[in-house]
Amino acid sequence: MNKKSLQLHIPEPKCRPGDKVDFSDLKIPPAGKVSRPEINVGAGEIRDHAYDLIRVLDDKGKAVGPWNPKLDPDFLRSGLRHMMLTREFDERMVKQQRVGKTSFYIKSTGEEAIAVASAMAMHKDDMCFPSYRQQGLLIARGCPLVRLMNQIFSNKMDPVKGRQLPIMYSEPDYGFFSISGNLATQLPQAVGWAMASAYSGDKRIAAGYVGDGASAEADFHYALTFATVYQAPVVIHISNNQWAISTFQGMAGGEHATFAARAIGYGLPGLRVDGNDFLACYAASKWASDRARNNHGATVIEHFTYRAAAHSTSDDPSAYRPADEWKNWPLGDPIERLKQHLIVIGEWDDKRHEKLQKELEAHVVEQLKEASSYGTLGNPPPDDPGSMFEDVLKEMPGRLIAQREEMLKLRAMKDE
Amino acid sequence: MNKKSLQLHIPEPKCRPGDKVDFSDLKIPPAGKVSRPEINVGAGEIRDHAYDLIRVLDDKGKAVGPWNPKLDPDFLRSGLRHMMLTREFDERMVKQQRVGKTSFYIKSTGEEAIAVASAMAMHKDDMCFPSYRQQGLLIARGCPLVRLMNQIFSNKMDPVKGRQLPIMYSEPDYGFFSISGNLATQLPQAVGWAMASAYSGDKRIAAGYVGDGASAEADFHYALTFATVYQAPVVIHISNNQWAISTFQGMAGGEHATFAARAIGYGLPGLRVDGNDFLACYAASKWASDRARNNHGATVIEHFTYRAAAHSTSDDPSAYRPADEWKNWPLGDPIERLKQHLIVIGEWDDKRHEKLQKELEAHVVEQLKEASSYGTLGNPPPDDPGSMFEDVLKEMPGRLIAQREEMLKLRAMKDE
Amino acid sequence: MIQALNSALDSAMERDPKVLVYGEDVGYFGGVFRVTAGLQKKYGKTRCFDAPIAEGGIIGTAIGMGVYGLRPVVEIQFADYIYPGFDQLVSEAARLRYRSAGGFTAPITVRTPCGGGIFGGQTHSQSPEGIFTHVCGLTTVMPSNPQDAKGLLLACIEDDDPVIFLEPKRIYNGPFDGHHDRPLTPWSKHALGEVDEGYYTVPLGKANRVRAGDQVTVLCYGTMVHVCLAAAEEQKIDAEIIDLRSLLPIDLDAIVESVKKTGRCVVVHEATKTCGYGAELVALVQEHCFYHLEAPIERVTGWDTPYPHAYEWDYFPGPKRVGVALKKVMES
Amino acid sequence: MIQALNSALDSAMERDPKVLVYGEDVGYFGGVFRVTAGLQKKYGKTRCFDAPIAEGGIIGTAIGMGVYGLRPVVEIQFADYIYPGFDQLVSEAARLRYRSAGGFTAPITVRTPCGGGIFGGQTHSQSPEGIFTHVCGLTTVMPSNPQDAKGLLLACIEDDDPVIFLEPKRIYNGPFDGHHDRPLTPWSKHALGEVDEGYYTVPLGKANRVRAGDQVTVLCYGTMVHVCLAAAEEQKIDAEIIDLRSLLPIDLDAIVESVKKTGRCVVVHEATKTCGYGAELVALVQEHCFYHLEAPIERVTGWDTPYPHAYEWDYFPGPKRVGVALKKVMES
Ligand SMILES: Cc1ncc(C[n+]2csc(CCOP(=O)(O)OP(=O)(O)O)c2C)c(N)n1
Ligand SMILES: Cc1ncc(C[n+]2csc(CCOP(=O)(O)OP(=O)(O)O)c2C)c(N)n1
Ligand SMILES: [Mg+2]
Ligand SMILES: [Mg+2]
Repeated sequence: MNKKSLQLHIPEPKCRPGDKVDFSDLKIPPAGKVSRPEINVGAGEIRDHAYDLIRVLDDKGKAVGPWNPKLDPDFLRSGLRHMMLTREFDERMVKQQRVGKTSFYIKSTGEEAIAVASAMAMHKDDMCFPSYRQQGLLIARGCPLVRLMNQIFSNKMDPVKGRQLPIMYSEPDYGFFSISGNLATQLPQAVGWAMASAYSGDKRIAAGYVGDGASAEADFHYALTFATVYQAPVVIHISNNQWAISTFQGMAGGEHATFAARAIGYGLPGLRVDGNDFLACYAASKWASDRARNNHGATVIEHFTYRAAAHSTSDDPSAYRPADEWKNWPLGDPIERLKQHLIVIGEWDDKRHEKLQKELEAHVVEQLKEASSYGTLGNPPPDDPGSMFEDVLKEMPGRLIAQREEMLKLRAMKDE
Repeated sequence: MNKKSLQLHIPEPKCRPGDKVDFSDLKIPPAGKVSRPEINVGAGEIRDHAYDLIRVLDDKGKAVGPWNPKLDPDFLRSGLRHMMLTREFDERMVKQQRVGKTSFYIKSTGEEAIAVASAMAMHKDDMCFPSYRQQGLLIARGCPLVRLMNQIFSNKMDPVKGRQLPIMYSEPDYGFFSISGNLATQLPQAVGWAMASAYSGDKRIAAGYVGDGASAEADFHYALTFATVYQAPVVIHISNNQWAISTFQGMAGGEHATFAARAIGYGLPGLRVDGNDFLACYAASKWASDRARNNHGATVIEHFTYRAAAHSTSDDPSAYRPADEWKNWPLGDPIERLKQHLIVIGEWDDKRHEKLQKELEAHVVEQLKEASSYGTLGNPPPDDPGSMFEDVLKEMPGRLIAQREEMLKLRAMKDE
Repeated sequence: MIQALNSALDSAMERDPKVLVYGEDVGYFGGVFRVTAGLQKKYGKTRCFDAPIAEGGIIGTAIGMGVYGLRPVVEIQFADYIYPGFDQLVSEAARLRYRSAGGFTAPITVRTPCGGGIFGGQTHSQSPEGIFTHVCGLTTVMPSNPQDAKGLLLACIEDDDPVIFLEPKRIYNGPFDGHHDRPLTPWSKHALGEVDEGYYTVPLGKANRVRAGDQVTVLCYGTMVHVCLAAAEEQKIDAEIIDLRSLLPIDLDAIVESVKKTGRCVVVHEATKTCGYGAELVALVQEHCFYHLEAPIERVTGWDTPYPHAYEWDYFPGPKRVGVALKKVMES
Repeated sequence: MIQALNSALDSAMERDPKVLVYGEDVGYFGGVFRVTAGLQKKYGKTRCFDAPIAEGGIIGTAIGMGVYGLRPVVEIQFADYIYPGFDQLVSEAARLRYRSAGGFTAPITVRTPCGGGIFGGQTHSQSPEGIFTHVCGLTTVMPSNPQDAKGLLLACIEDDDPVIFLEPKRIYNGPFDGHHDRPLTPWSKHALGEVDEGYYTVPLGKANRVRAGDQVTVLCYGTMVHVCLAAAEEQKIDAEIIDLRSLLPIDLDAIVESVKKTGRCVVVHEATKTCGYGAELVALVQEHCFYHLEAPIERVTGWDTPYPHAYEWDYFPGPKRVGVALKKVMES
């Protein structure tokens, strides 16, 4: 019936190293254009939202349209502060890795608005199930940087006792779930936590975070299925930062649909948001949180953004994408845009900005000093190897007690 | 912010045993209403098809509308024949299970159109990755019933050597993949096979089949993701027969969206079809097959139907659903409807129908006679236990040779 | 045994509102093996309910519930279908306490029917305990009778770490001893078929010596306990038979004490042989009893093939095979 | 070893158009460990390409390609991330030939880096071979040097059944012997670092005696081969060291012959101890060499905990631990 034979399609990003950056085929609608439905709207009534882009800040930095959350300037300034602190923290910690004070680090540069705004849109006791790129959640929730640094340095004050790869934080007191090295596993757990909250007649909701690449994992499907079936009070945030490691979002199915559109097939609302627009991220997260908290079920939010930095300190993006993509990203820099907005509304200026920047740098330095005083990776070598056998189970079983003994005896023997 | 506390939602079917059957909230659009796009249409242009219902046969049995495949009467009669044979085969084999000639059986009653029509819409050398309810594929492709019966009886002619649960057929010569007991695993395999065909510049396509309940499995997500990413020439058929075992389709996410709508989030076309309308099933399958074969990629088809029989011979549906739901199913019986159509167009009558029915019964009896002559489950006991160690690997490893010896020695020992 | 398991769930739910039960077909219908029958009616739709057919989702959400503070008991319809949930069990449940230094835990119980002998073919007959006992952070339990089943399941639900609770489906209705050609005695006629009323636990990590003997130690669990008892009787061998009950934690003392006494050991399980749990038992026994052993330790297990439908009884390690092994170790 | 693996893929693709390669980041970028570098450029986008981050999808589609008649070689970025694909491996790839009586097969090769020693923490350090060797129908291979790595990988790709090919990432760049405080000698300076040009295979199921000795047999594979060599030298013990190379099929003859000669045996692997592959080795040795054994078989393995980031070198079974075990079996 057809003459031609079949061909296998392999998605390719538009630009590779050496190519001239070209984002011309990104359709960026003007700010203020997208309608804002009631929080109890039927998912089927807002399917188009999954293909649109919720934007509040226009090119001049004015907040426009129905999604404008009309936040008070102090609140905006603290949002700015959290984002700036997150970025400064990232810069510092990468330097620590460079000089060998830790083995690994992951920055969130360019994506600070997503974690910070969503954290500020939730209650402090709502539970977050993050991926490894939401350090902004902890910063917005006031977790002392020194705790994060202690984990990164695996030093004697490390909250997880030197067991985890750097940045795999676990902060129960800040409603921040233990980060898993295995992608997307946190999503069904977030849904289960939300189901438990609903089962218990609680008022707390959950939020899960995942990347564009990891949305291809099974747990993404499980999470959305259980979320819709049980109408779990959970918000699923997809950070579409265009890249996994070396593969672009088209390799995760982004060539023919948005990630927000995934929600449609499950009968869930899917919102697509300008991820570099603090106000839009806040407004969407707030809408979804209110929806969940009022028993109207789960929402999927795609935050459309760009991963400005390398995937991690183990990665060199110049091998697979043009170095200047980020500079040309049409949605700009979330910090610059919120700063500009505050200036436009007369609540901020460059002097105050620089002053704040200096203050944050000093704060990070001071926290770093304290953390370093507890040690950095291998320096001094951690001195409680026996603790390696704890927490495998609540009570240490016989065979682990025996293994611990053997290990300590071995350690005591001087090498010949 | 909200006074009320959260509640956990547990989906419930509208009717349970004892309730009066009520399908009033099923919206059944008139036949002929849905438009038929070109096979190269962009998935984004036909999203609404996922919420509509493609129907060709109207209540009077006339074929109407753009999806009318205008098939020649002989072709229709063979479709009718395959469906009737499938149903007769099912009836007979359940009886065999009742009298202990086999341990297990699964009927496809009420769903015959899906397998038969999709098989007839494909080329004979296209590859099918079925679930356990598509015996119609084998019948439409002319696989001798005796082969199926031999498998069901695990007798000495069993094509899979007595290794598999009854009905877990494997028929390479009929483009019918080995049925897995593990739900949905066949879907990424179907996509992989299709990718291989495209990689090889072949012209053959693949078809995968899954139920409404099993669509919640990870492999469904994997399959749709890989299908869209690589534009694999594959058709994914979802048989939404309203029930898994005791759980209704709402427990798989059907309360707030159709199963065809799952396709939307992956940028794939999703067609929703009257699964009891042979012509509609054929037309949709043909459209999707042509689309795949012409390098336009994958399609998801939800066949909206009803599981008329028990889930399997191990199941008693009267425990969880009203006994007379099937009789009240608004979409009727696929066999009756095709029969009526043939009569309406003057190509069939009751006498010929009865004659055919008798002929098919005789054929099944005759095949059953042959199969029984090779034995039924345990009677005689299968006489090649050593074969149990074959095909674990291509070459039998040393440890299996030793185990076979041990087993045969043991068997030779008479019991004390 | 089904009633015993049902009674265990009932007691747990009655006692602790944090206990809830879900899985495929477990709600309105009460489970394909009826273990959860009546619980939804008694405790309501939100405490015993059906789940989507998504094992990874069932286990993943259960972990989230455990993190919240509940004690979910989930059913995987057949052990053969637990693999889609393997990542959540191995990468998440088993490691959560460790990686969070105790900050988060997953006190979940995963119930699942295992084992063959019901003509279920290769995907309704598997015994996957050996892949779980290799995963640190998981507790793995398999009862052999109703009295234990109830007490062990209650202990698992009480346990603050994730537990895999394997239910040998062949002994759901009676102490099947491998003689498939003989009528099955129902549990009602069996000493351990009588289940205590109300709440009680059987401690995890304590083996049960079901038969005292001096000549050879038999290590077994689940259905094989009854097969081994039958074999010992039939061969008139003075075998000491130990029902391990919980595979991890393991009752090493009971094992070592017995083998040091008998000097001989046979290890029996239904799972495939290579790298099965029996290999660990052999390794432990030879490590701890080397100088007491008078003969090589014998393993009697399922063959290293999938479970073949038609040849089920040639696959199943029955009393005849166990008897041959017993005689072999006695004679060597 | 990276170049050796790359050269193996290159030779296989050159020789057989049915061989194609895909996985996460393996296409344009060439793999996070660079094993597939240059292959896309040389063989085109459709023969070496990237995949979605979906291990179950990667393995599931590979099975479908195998059924079609291709020989896909897929990469799982880290062995720690293979679990989402576990169901497709265990329930499908491993059983397909069997359940279809040879009608359908899955000649796929799953490559994945394993093992610790790179400060990867508990999700970049695992050695899961033991859960695969318990699954009949799977072949499991782990090379210890470039020359073997290339020949074994080519043999795996040729093999008509599914293979798990585990690459100890710690020896990608040199024969790491556990002395993390000393500089690593690069493969270029190692006898087996020199890889033959072109196509050759190393047969599956043939162990390699890397050191002859009379007093004790050491069974090991992967990184541990170099650790054991170092330990034997340092302790000046006349140990016979056997690099198993393929875990299943296993070279039982080589093992038995050596242990019958030495009368002593130490089993070494990096994976956790309980129910690890070493347990099977101990079981086999005591079954086949019982009357030749003069001391209990010792196991030296990773501890039964996840791989702790900061205490990596207290976890890693280094030459010191192996040396202690060697002396212990010699003295008992
Ligand atoms: C199950 C699993 N597979 C693969 C990996 C390796 N890996 C770590 S991060 C990453 C890319 C994730 O990309 P994305 O989801 O887009 O998140 P982003 O890094 O862009 O925030 C990969 C492949 C992993 N950690 N877990
Ligand atoms: C992985 C897995 N989980 C659970 C089962 C048990 N099971 C067999 S069929 C079935 C219901 C499937 O329902 P559906 O997908 O709607 O297909 P249908 O039977 O309606 O055709 C279940 C739960 C299984 N076979 N495999
Ligand atoms: Mg990304
Ligand atoms: Mg169904």
